[in-house]
Amino acid sequence: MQTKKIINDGNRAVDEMLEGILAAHPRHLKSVDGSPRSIIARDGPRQGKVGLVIGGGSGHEPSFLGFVGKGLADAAAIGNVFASPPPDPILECAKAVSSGAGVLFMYGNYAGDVMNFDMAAEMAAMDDIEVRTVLSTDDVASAPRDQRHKRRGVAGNFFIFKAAGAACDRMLSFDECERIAGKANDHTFTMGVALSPCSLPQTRRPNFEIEPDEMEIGMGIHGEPGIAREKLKTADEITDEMLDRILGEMAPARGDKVAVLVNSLGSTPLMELYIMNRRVKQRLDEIGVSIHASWVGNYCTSLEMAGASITLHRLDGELQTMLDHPCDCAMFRAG
Amino acid sequence: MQTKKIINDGNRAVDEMLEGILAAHPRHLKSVDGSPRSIIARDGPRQGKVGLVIGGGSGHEPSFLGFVGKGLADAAAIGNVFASPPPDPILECAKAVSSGAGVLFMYGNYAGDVMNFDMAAEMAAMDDIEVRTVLSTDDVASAPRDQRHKRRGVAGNFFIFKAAGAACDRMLSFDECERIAGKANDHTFTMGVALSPCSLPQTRRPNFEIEPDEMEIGMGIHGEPGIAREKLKTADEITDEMLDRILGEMAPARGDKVAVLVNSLGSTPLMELYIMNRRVKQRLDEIGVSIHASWVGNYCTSLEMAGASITLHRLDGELQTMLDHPCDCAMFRAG
Amino acid sequence: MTIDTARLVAMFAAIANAMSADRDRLCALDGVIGDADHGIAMELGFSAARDAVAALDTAAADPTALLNTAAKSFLNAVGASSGPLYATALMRGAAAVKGKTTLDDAETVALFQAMAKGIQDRGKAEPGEKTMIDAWAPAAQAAGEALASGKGLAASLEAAAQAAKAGAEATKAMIATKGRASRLGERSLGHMDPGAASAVTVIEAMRVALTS
Amino acid sequence: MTIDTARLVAMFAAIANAMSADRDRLCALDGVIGDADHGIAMELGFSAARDAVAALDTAAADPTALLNTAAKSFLNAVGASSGPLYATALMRGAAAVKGKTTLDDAETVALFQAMAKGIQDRGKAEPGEKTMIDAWAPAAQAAGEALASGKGLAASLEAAAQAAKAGAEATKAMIATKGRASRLGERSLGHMDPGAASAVTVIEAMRVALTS
Ligand SMILES: Nc1ncnc2c1ncn2[C@@H]1O[C@H](COP(=O)(O)OP(=O)(O)O)[C@@H](O)[C@H]1O
Ligand SMILES: Nc1ncnc2c1ncn2[C@@H]1O[C@H](COP(=O)(O)OP(=O)(O)O)[C@@H](O)[C@H]1O
Ligand SMILES: [Mg+2]
Ligand SMILES: [Mg+2]
Ligand SMILES: [Mg+2]
Ligand SMILES: [Mg+2]
Repeated sequence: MQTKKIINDGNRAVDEMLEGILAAHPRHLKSVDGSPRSIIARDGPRQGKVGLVIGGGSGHEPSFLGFVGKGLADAAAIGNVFASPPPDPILECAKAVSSGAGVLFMYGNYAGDVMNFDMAAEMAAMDDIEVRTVLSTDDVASAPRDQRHKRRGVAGNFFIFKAAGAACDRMLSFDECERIAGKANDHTFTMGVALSPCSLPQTRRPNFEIEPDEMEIGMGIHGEPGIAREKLKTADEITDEMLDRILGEMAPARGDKVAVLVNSLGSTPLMELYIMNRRVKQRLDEIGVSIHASWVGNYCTSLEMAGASITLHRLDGELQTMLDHPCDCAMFRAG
Repeated sequence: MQTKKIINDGNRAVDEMLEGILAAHPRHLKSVDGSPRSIIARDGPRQGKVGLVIGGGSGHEPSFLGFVGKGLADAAAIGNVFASPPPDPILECAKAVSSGAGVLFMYGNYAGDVMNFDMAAEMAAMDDIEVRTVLSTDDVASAPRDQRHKRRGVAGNFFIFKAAGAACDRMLSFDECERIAGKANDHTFTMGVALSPCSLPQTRRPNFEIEPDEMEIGMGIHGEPGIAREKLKTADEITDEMLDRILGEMAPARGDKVAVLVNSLGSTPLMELYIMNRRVKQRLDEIGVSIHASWVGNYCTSLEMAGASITLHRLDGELQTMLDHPCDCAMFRAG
Repeated sequence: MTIDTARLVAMFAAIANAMSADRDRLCALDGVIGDADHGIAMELGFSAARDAVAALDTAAADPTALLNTAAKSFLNAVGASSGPLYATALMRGAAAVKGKTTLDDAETVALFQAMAKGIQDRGKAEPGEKTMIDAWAPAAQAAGEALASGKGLAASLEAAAQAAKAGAEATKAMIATKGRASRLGERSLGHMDPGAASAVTVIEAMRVALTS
Repeated sequence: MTIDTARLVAMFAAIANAMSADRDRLCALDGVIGDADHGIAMELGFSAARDAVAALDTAAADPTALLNTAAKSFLNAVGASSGPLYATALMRGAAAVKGKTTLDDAETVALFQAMAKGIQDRGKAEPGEKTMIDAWAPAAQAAGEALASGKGLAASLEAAAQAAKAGAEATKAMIATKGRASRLGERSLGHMDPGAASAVTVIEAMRVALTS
């Protein structure tokens, strides 16, 4: 039996979704002429500003194109479900937002994305567009600490893109934008847990198996296996398990400030996320770390997967300024 | 086997959620001293302004307390999962936001809510707070057209509360606020479809049975049975079925303007909602109805239920002004 | 047989127990025609009432005070439909025994009838609308008739319990016109109303606690 | 045996067919150690390539143009990891047969080897890292050795297909260090790499289409 979805045709799902997105957000978004998978901000890209192009596979909505708009990303290149976009739509995004000040490519660190974005960057160079790339590698569960560069980028993208988008919007130099983007990544730590699978629109079969009393700690946002299968625990235990790893790496000092993101992988409802957030607050209070701002909800999903992730973004003065910088995107507003 | 949830204790889920909400949104929300289920806006309630108290059961997050904030509701009284709050927290909300100009109670039309809010209104009268009530009855599926007053209030609350909140924030008179609230309700039509059940945190059992290839048209946001069980259809067919009923009642003329809400009941992801929204746009284009604004996402959920609803809110000049009026809430910003 | 406050405290413990045992069945019944939470509401409400009355000084509290305490704690723990309905039932029961320190058979039946009346006043449901009234109303009537015909409390409550059971059974053949299930129309046919089902359990627990 | 553009068009049709048939197995393999979409990517990519080359004027297009068309359409339909890898394979194949209008046995084997080299250059994977290279590299080597030892195209591609199969089997005993599965460490042991599995299907479809 196929999984239930409200779709027409699995192979058309991404393009039909994009049509629906443009229909809903005409004031924020448009596609590049002739390149429907290249979505750009109506407001934002402008002379002298470093262009910010983000992107990745579909199925993570509101990532990535929900974060396209003034003050955040200038464009997003959209791939098939869980698949990097090919170089062409990425290149079209770069062209559309390039104004000579350089273009930043930012995306999660996945082999497929790296290959496609790198190809696009080479093609952009031929068009005299200077591209630099900052990969997000916030998923603590995906490689040991000394191999941070091998880690996946997951929900922490939210803070990393936000910082970079603010730097670009504040008309900082290409070097500065790149530096701040990299720093934002270094300051961002995410751990996830998955409870039940999603299914791809084309196959409509669960993308992994999991027992009714199990959870998978550290599972990736495409259902990639994580660190460990365990029996489902309580919200506090799960949150602690995730925070222990995050805090172990982030090693905050008393008096440090963080921003918090408690993110649903899809079908885990706000009630559960806020119960987790309660525990996050308790734990941070205990160690004297203050919360500058929190986001709780669907920010980087895996279709209808059940599960959640916690991200801490350690702030200094500069990153706080970037976080507080206003942005007005299709599916997200802040500042 | 129990359903999977990230919770600690089913009986504590609502209170722990509220703790997590206050931890996440301290700039927007606080609870009334001694009444943790009465959540009020930090900014908004003020001298001479009609107070707006909304509320209902938990499990619909971000409804209701996500819509508490400047420009929208002044307070929300929070019940157990799928259960009206009792009179006490409602009364505490009324007291906290009352400034002599009157207090509007707005909530969905359910027997339990009506009894509890009415009791609270009687108690408020004893404290010399004048309360008037406007019920939302937007669920087209829940009673025939000639018995509109018997219908349930569902996701359309979003537009109805938004209009009333704007009227209050614009310091209109009690009469005007009440009139606009009622008019907003009259102009709002919702239909839902459910694909799979949710489960209550206390029982952790599916709250209804449905075959793997079935959907229920018109199911309520608490899993109340709807109009018909049918085989799951395509997104376009489902959307058409819902729109046919909505448009049949709303009977828009060519040139009319509407606002659109495509709402997830919980686990139906944005991809599917936007595919539905694409069809909504096509259908409205066909009949020459223009879309003033669209919202697509989780606005009125049923925990982790799969399914979606479509709401059309017919605008005239006044309702458009109310819709465009800025609001800044814990989980929602606009304008 | 005389009912004192200690007996009423025990009665609330017995109802709370019965509700816990019955919770999942009631949720399942509510799942078919409502929102699947009725068992939770009833368990929560009567547990809260049990705890609140257990915390009273039974020497100082009279039945009226005890029943009002139960009403208030039930209501605040539950909300929902059951909250106002049972809270009103208990407040009306409290009013009906005002001034008494212990209750004789007639007073106990009066309390019972006042409860049914309270539910009806609050919910405005008529018999036949597929609500808890379809259990409570015949139960109250049966208890009154039994007492009037000279029966004692045990037999009167026995009659009430029987009538409640028959009334709940009868809801299967009714189309709901009040409460959440009222939007189902004919689809509500064939299913027992959860509120009527829980009423049977409440009344039976009262009967046992008050007469054993 | 001489391969002309019509034969290459037929080859893409055959691979696309084979990918559709194999899609769900490949997704399931990818579900175990990756993101469950490999079959979709391969089906999409080769369907797009099939359609693009079928739309060419085969009289006017030479093998290089045809393979470049296939590469571009595969890439644009897919993205992901498979897109750049197979697109590069096809572009390198195109470059390897530049200027030819038909391909003899040696040229066809050169094309095949260029494809493997393209995948390796693009993905930078070494044999033993549990990727499609573990099927493609031994296949390319086996084809080259067979041809060098005087075998014809059929026998050379037969050797390639055998080697691919053995190579894919061998990935079960490998720990992934490239691609999505590389974060699993030891948990990737025991499972066949989906990209290696699909390579077997691609190569077998090529063999049949080019030699029957
Ligand atoms: N107006 C009413 N009068 C009497 N009983 C009612 C009325 N409305 C609902 N009920 C009873 O309440 C029961 C449902 O209670 P419960 O599930 O606790 O509340 P809710 O419907 O708010 O979830 C119904 O089965 C019915 O017996
Ligand atoms: N660097 C690489 N070199 C060669 N093959 C690779 C590399 N990275 C991944 N692969 C292959 O790609 C396959 C996965 O492809 P696919 O599922 O289509 O892409 P994605 O991982 O982006 O979802 C893997 O099984 C592996 O064989
Ligand atoms: Mg993929
Ligand atoms: Mg309820
Ligand atoms: Mg109920
Ligand atoms: Mg894959």
